[in-house]
Amino acid sequence: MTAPPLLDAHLVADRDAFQLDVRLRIAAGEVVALLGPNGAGKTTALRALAGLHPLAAGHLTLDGVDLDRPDRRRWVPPERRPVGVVFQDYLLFPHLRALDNVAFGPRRQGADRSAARERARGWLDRVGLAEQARRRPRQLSGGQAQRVALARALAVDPTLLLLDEPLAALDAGTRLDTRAELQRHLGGHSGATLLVTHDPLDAFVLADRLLIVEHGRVVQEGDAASVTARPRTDYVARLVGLNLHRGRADGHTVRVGELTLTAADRVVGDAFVAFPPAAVALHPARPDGSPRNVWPATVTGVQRHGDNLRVQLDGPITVAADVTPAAAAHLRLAPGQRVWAAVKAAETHAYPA
Amino acid sequence: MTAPPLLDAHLVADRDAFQLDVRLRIAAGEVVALLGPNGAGKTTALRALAGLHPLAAGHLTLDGVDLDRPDRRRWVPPERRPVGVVFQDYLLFPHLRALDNVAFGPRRQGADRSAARERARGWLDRVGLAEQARRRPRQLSGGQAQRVALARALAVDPTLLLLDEPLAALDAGTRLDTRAELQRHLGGHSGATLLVTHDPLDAFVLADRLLIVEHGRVVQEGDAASVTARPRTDYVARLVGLNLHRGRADGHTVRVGELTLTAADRVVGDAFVAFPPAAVALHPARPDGSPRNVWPATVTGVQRHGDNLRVQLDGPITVAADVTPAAAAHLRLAPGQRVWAAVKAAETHAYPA
Amino acid sequence: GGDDAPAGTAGGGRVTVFAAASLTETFTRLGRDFEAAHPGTRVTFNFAGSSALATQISQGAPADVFAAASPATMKTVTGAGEAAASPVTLARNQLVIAVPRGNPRQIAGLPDLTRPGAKVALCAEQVPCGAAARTALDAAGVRLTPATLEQDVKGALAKVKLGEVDAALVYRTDARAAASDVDAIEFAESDRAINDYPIVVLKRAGDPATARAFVDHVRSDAGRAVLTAAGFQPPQA
Amino acid sequence: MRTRDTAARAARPARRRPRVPLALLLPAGLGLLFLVLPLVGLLARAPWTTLPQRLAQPGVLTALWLSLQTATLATLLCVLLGVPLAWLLARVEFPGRRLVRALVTVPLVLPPVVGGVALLLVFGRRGLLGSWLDATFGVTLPFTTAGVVLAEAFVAMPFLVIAVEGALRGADPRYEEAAATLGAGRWTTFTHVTLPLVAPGVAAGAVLCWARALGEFGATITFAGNYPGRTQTMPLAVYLALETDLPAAIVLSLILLTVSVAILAGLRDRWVGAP
Amino acid sequence: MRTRDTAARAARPARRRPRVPLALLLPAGLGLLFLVLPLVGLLARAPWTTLPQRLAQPGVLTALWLSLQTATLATLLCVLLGVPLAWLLARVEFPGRRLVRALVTVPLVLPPVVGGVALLLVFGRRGLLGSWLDATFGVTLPFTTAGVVLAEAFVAMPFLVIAVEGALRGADPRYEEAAATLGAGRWTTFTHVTLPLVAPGVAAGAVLCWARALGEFGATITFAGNYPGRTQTMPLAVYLALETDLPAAIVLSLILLTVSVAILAGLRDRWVGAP
Ligand SMILES: Nc1ncnc2c1ncn2[C@@H]1O[C@H](COP(=O)(O)OP(=O)(O)OP(=O)(O)O)[C@@H](O)[C@H]1O
Ligand SMILES: Nc1ncnc2c1ncn2[C@@H]1O[C@H](COP(=O)(O)OP(=O)(O)OP(=O)(O)O)[C@@H](O)[C@H]1O
Ligand SMILES: [Mg+2]
Ligand SMILES: [Mg+2]
Repeated sequence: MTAPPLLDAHLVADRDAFQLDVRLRIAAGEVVALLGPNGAGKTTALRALAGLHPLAAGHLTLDGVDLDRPDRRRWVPPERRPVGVVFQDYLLFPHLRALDNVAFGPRRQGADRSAARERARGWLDRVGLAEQARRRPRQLSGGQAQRVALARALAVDPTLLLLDEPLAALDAGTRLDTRAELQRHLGGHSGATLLVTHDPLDAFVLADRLLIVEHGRVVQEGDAASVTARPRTDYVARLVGLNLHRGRADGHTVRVGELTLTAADRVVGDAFVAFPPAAVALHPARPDGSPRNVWPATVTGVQRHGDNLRVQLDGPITVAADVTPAAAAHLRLAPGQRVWAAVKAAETHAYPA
Repeated sequence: MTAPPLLDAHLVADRDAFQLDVRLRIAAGEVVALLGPNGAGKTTALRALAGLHPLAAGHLTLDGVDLDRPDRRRWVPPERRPVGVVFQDYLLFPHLRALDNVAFGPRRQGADRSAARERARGWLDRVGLAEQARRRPRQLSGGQAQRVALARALAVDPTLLLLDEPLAALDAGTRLDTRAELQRHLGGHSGATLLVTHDPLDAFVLADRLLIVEHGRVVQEGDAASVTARPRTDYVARLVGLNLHRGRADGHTVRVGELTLTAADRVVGDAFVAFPPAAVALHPARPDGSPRNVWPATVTGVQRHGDNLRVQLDGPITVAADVTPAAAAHLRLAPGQRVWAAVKAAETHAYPA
Repeated sequence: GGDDAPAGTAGGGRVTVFAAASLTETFTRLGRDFEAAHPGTRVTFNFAGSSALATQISQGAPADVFAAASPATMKTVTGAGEAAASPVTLARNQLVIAVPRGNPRQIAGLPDLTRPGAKVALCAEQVPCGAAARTALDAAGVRLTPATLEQDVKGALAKVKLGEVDAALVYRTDARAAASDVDAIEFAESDRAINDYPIVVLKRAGDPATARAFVDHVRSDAGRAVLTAAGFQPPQA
Repeated sequence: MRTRDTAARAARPARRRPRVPLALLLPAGLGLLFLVLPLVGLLARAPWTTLPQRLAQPGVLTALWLSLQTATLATLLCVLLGVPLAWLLARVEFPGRRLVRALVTVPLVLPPVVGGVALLLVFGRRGLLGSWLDATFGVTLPFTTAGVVLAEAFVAMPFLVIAVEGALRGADPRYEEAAATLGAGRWTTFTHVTLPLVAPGVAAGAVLCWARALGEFGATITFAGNYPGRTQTMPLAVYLALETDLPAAIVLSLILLTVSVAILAGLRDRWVGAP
Repeated sequence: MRTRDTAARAARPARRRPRVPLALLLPAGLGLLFLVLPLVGLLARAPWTTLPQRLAQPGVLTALWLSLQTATLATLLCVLLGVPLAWLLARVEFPGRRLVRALVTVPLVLPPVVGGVALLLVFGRRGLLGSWLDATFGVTLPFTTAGVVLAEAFVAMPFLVIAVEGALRGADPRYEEAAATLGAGRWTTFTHVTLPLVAPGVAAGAVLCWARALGEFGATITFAGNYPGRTQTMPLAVYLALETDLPAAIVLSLILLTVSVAILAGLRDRWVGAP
C-alpha cells in the first residue's frame, strides 16, 4: 500500500477461551475481504472495530483518530464512530418498518424525517425492496431482511463499512444484482470496507485484498491472484480448490512425507506444493509416460462435483481428484479401490512456506 | 414417481398479501430441493408442513396420516408431527447449552437424560462441534450455531425433514464436510426431505429432484439435468447460468421479438430458447462464417466472473456473454460500446414453453 | 406459626376478646391481671378497628367478648343477634384539644381554632370522635373548616405530633398517651360530647362464665383504676 | 370466558385453536377463581336496590373523579422517574446496584401508614425538605391534591420500576448495539429502541402502578389527609363508610372496581401487546 | 452508589464504563431519591437508643418470623397459580380475554380492608365456600395462619400475574414453535422453554409479590384477625404500635424493612438475571 492507511488496527480481544489478535490496515477506498473458517474470529473482529467489544490491547485508529487505545485508556463509543455494520443476524429493529429501519441512521445524522425516509426509500429501491418498505422485520423473508440490513448500513455512508456475510441469504439472481449494486457503491466509496464472506467469488469480485484469519490470527494476506495461486493453509486451499501439502524442497523436488513430488518452480527449504484436483489423473495401473509425480492411492469417497466427480484419495498423501463421469465409470471407482494417481510437474506449484 | 408418495401435500396458505399454493409429493427416502427467489414462499411452505402455519385450504398427508385438512377440520399440532426443522434463523434455545439444544428432541422422544446427551454428543461430533458442546448459543459463531441447529433437527430422526438453508452460514470447507455428512445421512434416511437452498450446487449434490417456486407457485419441477438444461423462468435461467428467451418457434427457428434465432432442436409453437453466456462470442464487426445467430448489441456492463469477464448486452434481446480478459482487452469492452454478438445454432437449445 | 385451630369458643377457661384498637394498652393490662386473678384462664385478644371487628363477628368469627369504641358499632352486633345480653358501658372518653407541646399558638378553647391560618385536624363524622367533635363544635357555635377529616384519632394525633396541624380534637386518653409530644387542652363543651365504650358477652361464647367474669373484671374497681389511669372516665353510675 | 370450552377441545385435534394443557389450565382457572370469587362475594352482598341513590350522592362522583385524576398523575410521575431508574438498574453496572435494587422495594414493604408518616417527615411542614419548600416557595404538600399524587406515587412506583426492570433484563441488548453503530447515543437508543422493545413490560408496570395508586389508602390519608373534593379519594370514602355502613362501603368499592376494570379492559390490546 | 461518578465520566470517552445520559440519570436519581428519602426521614426519627430493648420484646421476633413465613408461602401460592394464569392471558386467545385481564387487577384496586371483607364473605365460616369447607372438612380459614397466607396471596397475586404476562408478551414466541417441532407439547414447552426464557420477569413478579405480601395489612387483619403468634404479622404489630407509640411503630417498620431489603439484596443476581 502506498497511501497511508485510513484504518490502522491491531485488534486484541478475548472472548472466554477465544483470543483474537489481528493486525489490519485498509486504505481509503479499499475493500478488504476477511475470510476464515467458522469460529475464526471474523465477527469478533468486526465487533471490536465497531466498538461493541473493547480491545484488551493493541490499537484502533481510523482516519487519524484513535478509536480504541487501551494503553491510553481511550475508547470512543460505537455511536461516535463513523461505522456502518451489517450484522450476521441482521438485528433489524423489530418494532420499526423496513423503511424506518433504514431511515434510522440518516435520522441520527441529522436528516429530518422526510429526507431520511426519502434516502431510505432510495436504498430500499436499490436492493430491490421498494414494495416491502412498509413491512415489519417479522413480515419479511430471510433474504428480504438481509437486504434491509444491508440498506440500513449503507444508508449512513460510513467511513468504515463492516459487512458480516451480507449476501449469504440471497437467492442466486438477487445475489448477483445485489453484489453488482454493492460493487458499484463500493467503487465510489471513499472509506474503508471490511467484508466478511464465505463465498470466494464474492471476495474476488468485491475485494481488492483478502485477509485470511484462523483461530484468531491472520494466516495469509494478499490479492486474489496471489492467494489463489499460493494457499498457505488447508482452509485456503479448500477455499480456492487446490490440493495443498507441505514439505521440504530442494530445487524442483519437494519431499512430502515419503513421497517426492516434482514441481514447476524452484525452491529450497520448507515449502508448499499445490495442484488442482482436475490436474490429478487416475489410472488402474502404474502409468508410463510424462507425469513425473505418480503414487498408489486408495479411493475413500466419491461425490458429485458440478459436472464431474470428486474423488477422495488416501495414500502417501491425501488428495482430491476430479474425474469425468465417463472416466469414473471406466475405472469403476468405489471406496476401497486401489488406483494410481498422477500429476504433471507442470501443474504442480511449489513456493516457500 | 413409482412408489406411493410418503408426503402428499397441497399447501394453500395466506400471509397478509402473500399467497402460497404449492403441490408437493415426496417419496420415502427422496430428497427434494425447494428453490426460488427471496420471498417466494419457501419458508412459508416449510412452516405449513411443520404445522406452524395452518393451511387455508388444500391438504397435507404424511405416511398416510392427514396432518392438516381444513375441509375436514383436522389439524395435528406441530409437536405430534414427526418432523424436524432447521430454521432459517436457527432459533436455538438461548438458555440451553449446545449439547442440551441437540438433546432436546431425543429427550422429548423419551430418551433418558444421559442417552439423549450421548446421542446429542454424537451429532455435535458429526458436525464438527464436539468442543463447543458446553457453549450457549450466544457464545457460538454464526456458522457454529447453524451446525448446532442442523444437529438438533437431525437428532430426532424425523419422517419429514425440513431444512431451511442449513448450510448458508458455513465456511467453504466446513460446508463441503457438512454437506458430505448430510448426504451420507440422507442416503440412509427413510423419510422425506425438503431442502431449501439458494446454492444450486447444494441442490444438485443433495437432492433427487428440484422444485422451483416463485410468487408462491411452482414454476418448474424435475431432476437436476432437466432443470439445468431447460430452464423455464428467468430465475432458473440465472440459477443455472443460461441466457433464456421466450418466443414462437417454427421448426429450427425461434422468433424472439424482432430477432430470429436458429436452434439445434425442432419445436413448433410457443418455445423457450436457451444458451450459455460462454457460447456468446463478441465481435467488433459483423462476423462472417458459421454462427447462424448474429445480432448487433450494446455493452451495458462488464464484471469479473471467475477467471473470465461477464458482459451484459442490450439489443434486440438482452443477454450475458462470458469472454476471456484477453478477448475483452482486444475488443476494448466498456459500457456503451457497440459490438456484434454471435451464438452457434448448435449451442442454442429450444424447447416448448 | 401456632396451631391453626381457631381460638375462642373453646371453653375451658379461655376467653377471646375482640376489642377496639384504642383499648390495646389497657386491655392487655387487664387481661394479664385477669389471668393472674383467675389461674388457669387464658385471655386472647384480637385488636382492630371496631367496625372491622363487628364485621368479623357477624361473619362468624370465634369471639367471646366484644368491646367497641362506640355504641353505634356495638349496635350492629347486637342488632344482628350476636350478643348474649345487653351491652354495658365499660368506660367513657372525652374530647380535648391536642396541640403541639408548649402550645405555640396559644390555643385556649374552641373559638381559637377558627383563627386565620390555623390548621385543624378533626376526625371524620363517621367515626365516634368525629361525631363527638361535631356535637361539641355545634354546642360552642363554632364554624370550622378543618384541614382534614381523619379516619381515626391516631391519624389526627399524628398530625399534631408531626406539626402538620396546629390543633386537633382528640380523646383525652390518646392525648395522654402522647403526652411527650402534645399538650391536652380541656374545653367546656367537651362534656356535651362524651363517647361510651360498650362491652358485651357474645352468644356463641364457648365458656360464657369466664367471659362474663372477664367483663366483670373490666368493670371492677381494679379494672376501672387501670382505665382511669389511661385517661378514661368511669361510666355514669 | 370460554376456558372450559378450550379445555374440552384440547382432547381432539382442533383447527387453529391451540390446545391448552390441563396442568396449566387447572392452576390458571384456580388462580382466576381465587381472584374473582371474593368479588362475587361482594356482589352478592351489595345492596343493589339502594345503588342509584348512593351513586347520586354528590361526594361519590367527586371522590371517584379525584381518584382517577390522582392515580393517573401518580402513574405519569412514576413512569417519568421510574422507567429511567429501571433502566439504570438493568443496564448500568455500578457498585451497590443490588442494594439499590432492594431499596426500591421499600415502599412495598413499609406499611402504608408508616409510609405516610415517612413522607410527612420529609415533605411535611416540618420535614427535611418540606420546611425548606415552605420557606422558599411557600409550598406545602400535605392536605393538597398534589400531596395525594405524591403519596400514591411513592407507594406505587416500585411496581413500575421492578416490572420494567424485569422486562429490560429479558430484552435482547444487541438491538441497542445495532442502534449505537447507527449513531444513536444512549438517550436516542433508549427512546427509539429500548423503550419500544420493552413496551409490553412498561405497559404492565403502568397498569400495576395505576391500579395500586387507585387503591391507595394508608399513605394518602396519613400524608394528605382526608378532605372531600381535595384529598378524599374513593378508598378514603370507602374506609369511612366502613365505619358505619358496610353495604355502603361495598357499593363504593364496587363502583371504583367497575370503573377501573372498565378502563383497563377498554385500553386497546395494543397498549399491552408485543411490538 | 457511584452514579454521580458515572455522570462525571460520561463527558470524556471512558474505557468500558458505559456513559449514562443525563436525561436518564437525572430522573433515575430523582426517582431513587423519592423512594429512599422517606426512609431517611424514618431513620432520622427512629429512637435508636431503645432499639435493642424493643427488639428483645418477645412478640417482635415472632411477628417477624410469621411475616416472612406467610409472605413466602403466599408468594409460592401466587407463583403456582399466577404463572399459569399469566401464560393463559398472554398465549391463549379466548373470548373475554381483555375482561379477564382487567379483572385480575381487582385486588389491586380494592381497598385491602374491603378485600378482607370480601374474603370473609367467601371463605368465612358463613361464607359462600367457607360454610361448605367447614361442614365438609371441618376446615375454617379465617383467624388462622393459613388465612393470613390466603389474604396475602389474594392481595399480592395481581403483581405476579401482570408482571409475568408482560414478560411473556415481550418474549419471542418462535422459540416455542421450535420446541413444538422438536416434539415438545405445550406443557413441556412451557416448563422447558417459556419459563426459562421469561425467568427475569417471573423473578421480578415474585419479588413484587413477596414484598407486597410482607407489607400486607388491611386484608390480613380483617380476614385473619390479629392474634399474636398466629396471625399477627409485622404490619399488624406496627398498626397496634401506632395506636400508642409512633416511635415504636417506626422501629418495627424499620426492622421489617431491614430484613426484607437484606433478603432481597442477598438473593443472587442471577435470580433476577437474564438467561
Ligand atoms: N459471546 C461469546 N462468548 C464466548 N465465546 C464466544 C462468544 N461469541 C463468540 N465466541 C467464540 O469466539 C470465537 C469466534 O467467534 P466469531 O463469531 O468471531 O467467529 P466468526 O469468525 O464470525 O465465525 P462464523 O463464520 O461462524 O460467523 C468462536 O469460537 C466462538 O465460539
Ligand atoms: N409474518 C409475515 N406476515 C406477512 N407477510 C410475511 C410474513 N412472513 C413472510 N411474509 C411474506 O411472505 C412472502 C414469503 O416469505 P417466505 O419467508 O416464505 O419467503 P422465502 O421463500 O423463505 O424467502 P427467503 O429466500 O428470502 O428466505 C414474502 O413476500 C414475505 O415478505
Ligand atoms: Mg461470524
Ligand atoms: Mg426463507
